[in-house]
Amino acid sequence: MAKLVSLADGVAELVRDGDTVALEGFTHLIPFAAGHEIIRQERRDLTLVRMTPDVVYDQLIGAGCARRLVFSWGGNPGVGSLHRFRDAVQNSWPVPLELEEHSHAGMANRYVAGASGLPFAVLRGYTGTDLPRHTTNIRSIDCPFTGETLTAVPALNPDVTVVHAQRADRAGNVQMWGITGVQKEAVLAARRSLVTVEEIVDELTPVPGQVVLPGWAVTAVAHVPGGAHPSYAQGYSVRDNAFYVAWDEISRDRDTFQQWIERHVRKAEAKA
Amino acid sequence: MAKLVSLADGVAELVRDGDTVALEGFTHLIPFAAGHEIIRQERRDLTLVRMTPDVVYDQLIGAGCARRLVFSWGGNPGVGSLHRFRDAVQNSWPVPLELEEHSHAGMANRYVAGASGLPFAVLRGYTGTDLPRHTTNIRSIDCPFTGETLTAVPALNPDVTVVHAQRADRAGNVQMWGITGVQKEAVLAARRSLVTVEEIVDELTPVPGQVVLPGWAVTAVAHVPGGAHPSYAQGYSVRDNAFYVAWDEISRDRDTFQQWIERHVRKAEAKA
Amino acid sequence: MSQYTADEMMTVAAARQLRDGTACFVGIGLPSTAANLARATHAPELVLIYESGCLGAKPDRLPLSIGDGVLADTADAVIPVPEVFNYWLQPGRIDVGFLGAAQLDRYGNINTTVIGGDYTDPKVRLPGAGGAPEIAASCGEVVVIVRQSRRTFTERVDFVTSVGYGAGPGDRARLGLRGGGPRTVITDLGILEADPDSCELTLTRLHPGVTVERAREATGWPLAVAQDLSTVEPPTAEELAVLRALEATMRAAA
Amino acid sequence: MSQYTADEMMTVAAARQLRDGTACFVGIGLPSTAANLARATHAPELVLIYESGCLGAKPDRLPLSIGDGVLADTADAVIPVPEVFNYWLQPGRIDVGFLGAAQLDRYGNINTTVIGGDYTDPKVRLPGAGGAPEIAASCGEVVVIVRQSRRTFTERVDFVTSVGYGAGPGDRARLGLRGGGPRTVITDLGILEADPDSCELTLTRLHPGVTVERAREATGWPLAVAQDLSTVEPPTAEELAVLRALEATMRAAA
Repeated sequence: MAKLVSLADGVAELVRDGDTVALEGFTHLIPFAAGHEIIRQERRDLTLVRMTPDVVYDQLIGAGCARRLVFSWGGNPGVGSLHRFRDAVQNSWPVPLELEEHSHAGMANRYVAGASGLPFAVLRGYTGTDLPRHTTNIRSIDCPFTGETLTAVPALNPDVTVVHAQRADRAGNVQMWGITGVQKEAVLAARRSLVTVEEIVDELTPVPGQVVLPGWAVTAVAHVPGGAHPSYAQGYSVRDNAFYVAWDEISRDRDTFQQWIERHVRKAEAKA
Repeated sequence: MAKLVSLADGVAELVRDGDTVALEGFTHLIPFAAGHEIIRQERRDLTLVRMTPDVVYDQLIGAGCARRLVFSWGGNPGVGSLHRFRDAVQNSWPVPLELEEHSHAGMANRYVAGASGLPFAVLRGYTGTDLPRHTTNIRSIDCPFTGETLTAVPALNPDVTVVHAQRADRAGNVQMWGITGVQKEAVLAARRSLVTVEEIVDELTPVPGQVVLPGWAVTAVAHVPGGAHPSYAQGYSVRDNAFYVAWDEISRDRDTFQQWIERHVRKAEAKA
Repeated sequence: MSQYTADEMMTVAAARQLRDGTACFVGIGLPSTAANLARATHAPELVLIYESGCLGAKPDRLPLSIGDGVLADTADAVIPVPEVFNYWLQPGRIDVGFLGAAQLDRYGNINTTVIGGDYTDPKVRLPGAGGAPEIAASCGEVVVIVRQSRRTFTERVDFVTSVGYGAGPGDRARLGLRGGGPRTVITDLGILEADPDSCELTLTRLHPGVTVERAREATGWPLAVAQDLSTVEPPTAEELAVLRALEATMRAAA
Repeated sequence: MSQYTADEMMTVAAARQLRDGTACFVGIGLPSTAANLARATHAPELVLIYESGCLGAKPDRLPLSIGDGVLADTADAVIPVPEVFNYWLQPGRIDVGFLGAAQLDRYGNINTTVIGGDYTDPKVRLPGAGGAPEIAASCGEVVVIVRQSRRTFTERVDFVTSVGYGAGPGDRARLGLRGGGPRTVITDLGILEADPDSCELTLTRLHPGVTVERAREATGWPLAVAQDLSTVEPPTAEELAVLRALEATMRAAA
């Protein structure tokens, strides 16, 4: 059974300096509030893992939490570039950022392998691209039946995965629906997991398209209404598209970025 | 878009002598009516594929449709043995039956590989058992990252997969819910597919736990109410447990079996 | 104390193996009865996992098959079959796996495939492997439930469908099997447990009224017997009442 | 005839590439606009697949991101992201993939990763691969939508993120790439198509009012031009009206 915790306690207990941390959520259900708590608690030297490092990782990177990024697409979706990510890669500000770069198919399969207790996954991918020249984590593998050569990528097993979901019950069973991305795999692949939810309910009424994570497969659940803002939680909130546009301006300059983080993250209270 | 066809036309067009045919459905939603139509149309030399060859495959095997069986568990669930299956293996009646035998984990992963367009799947399985001594389709494979040795099984790509579902709409989009087993993978792994359904509706109202197969990924849909009997279709029928018990008696003797097939299958009309 | 049958004693003894809050991979028949008995008595938070894809099923009657609708209706989640094996069983998330056996040897290796003759021309063709090889490989521990007889408890199994301790100590590690293996075998005569050093199944407890001699006679190898052999507590009145009520639900549904 | 912008012409030209009843892998931005325009005009049965897991989305407004709620609400099925890539893209079930590019060479190889410097110390760090390498590998064909300029249309791409025809004929087969590759490139100046023999992108059509010289100037290699170079039909009044109505829905939602 998952423990019910406050966001601050959950992050304090489950996210440690030097950890490999995955915050997942594909446009929908991005755990922004948990990301902010990680910044407030000043975690350092994290290896951040995420298919689509977007604004939440731009914030963590700009705040100096990350030493390394494992990813497949780093941009502000529908808006443009991530300026803090670019500044870290191009100018090592505030600290250098190592990259391990994959394709979506590769990252998704790395989580699947991690969730499956396998050391690697096989896919048709990366072939002919320059990606394998820059990571040793993309190799070839031959089919033992046909001899065909395919691509192998190693399992991803984060120390901790953080996701946001619509609901949990008091036993920590988690329910999410709508676009659920790679969250189930990311949670099951991790050693520890923290799920922030919009609502804690007595009973999880079934919903079409739901993914349920049993409480015994989750480490901790925190009640954090609005914890996905500026992304959204289907049935609870809509995406704050204006914030994504505004982020382009906020993040372009180091000073405005730092002022924003100071005011909206460091001096803000945790949501729960 | 899937074609809407009669069961007789669907089987006539999609299931051919010598084909590799998968009828899937895990206790729930077993396509019995389609199996009976295959017997009525006297298909021969089929390679029958199914994780749990139960009563429906006992009937097909006893009727002489099969040359080969690829499977992982062959019994009458909750009752005992499959007498026609045993008679075929032990006494080659009515014709010899070759076996290719796997575990559930292996078969499930073979369908997954088939659905994924990969030539093989990797799992932790079979190790130390006598299964690999009797099939060349179980091999070892080394992880290119850790060097660990795992097991590989080849993809299953049936010529045709047949499943039963609750509903389809007029464009052939198929909806099933409850225990959905390995049906999605079995359909996507196949070159052709035939789905029998309880009901054709104008619109597929979403249902919790649903699996939807888009019409463009299905070859043909036939309206066959009750097509899963004596198994069941959640929301439409309950399992006819008495029939499973009765089958033990019917199938124990070659003559009673043949009389039953003659009367209830060959001389019966197709349900749709 | 009530009267009870040997099968009832076996089922109750199996149920007692299940600790509350653990996750248990359940097959149909005695394992399912035992697991549901445990859930209805001392282990209300026992998580039942059926290979049909029902995670955390809470049936209010005994299911008639592993794909019974009551399992899907009461489960925390119904998942595709490949996911059962890949995301839940294979990574070692399941604490206890229940298995039956047509043949069993002293190291807990199990045969459910063929008996007699050879593989292509057997005397008896059994159902085969199902989920068992990977349950035996990957669960935290395995509990075998099987009636004890010389035909079943054999010196060598005719076919290794599911690996116990192989040929003895160290074999599981050599094979790369990550689960703990068959810790306990529950029979209609008593309980055998794998010796921590030799891995050999050792008679540690007898059901009330059963003698060591009877157990030896029902075993096709020289049966190891624990020095501190004890007697199993007979079923309590509550255990029997709940078990019989559960079995009545099954008869009613059939 | 109405006035229209070069971007409108480009979007309309892209929409026209999509045949009714085919399945199309759609990214956000121009591809999504073009695909929805096609669905609202000549291709009502076009199947839109977004990498967020929305199969058969039928949005009534332009989505603002690939994970917009309107996509999930209107999809035939919402599936996990691993399934998008493994069950739908990888086996070649998707007829057309739309891709953008920061750099493109004459063989349709695409860079969306880094520009200038070297990989670890680039001049410009771009978002990276996303789904593109496998879309480029596995879709029946690829349509690239990109504004044409010397900076983008380069002799060599600084990084091969997604493979077009590699170094020329036969390379896709040698690499084991099963999809057809970049058949068409739609720009704000015209349309380039891969030559069936040389695989080289060849200017086959110009948008109204654009000259070959202008296209050559906007291309960083000696641009091949088809002998039967023709002019693209300008947007029809209906195409423009539908396109503008779609774009208005996006502004309304933002």
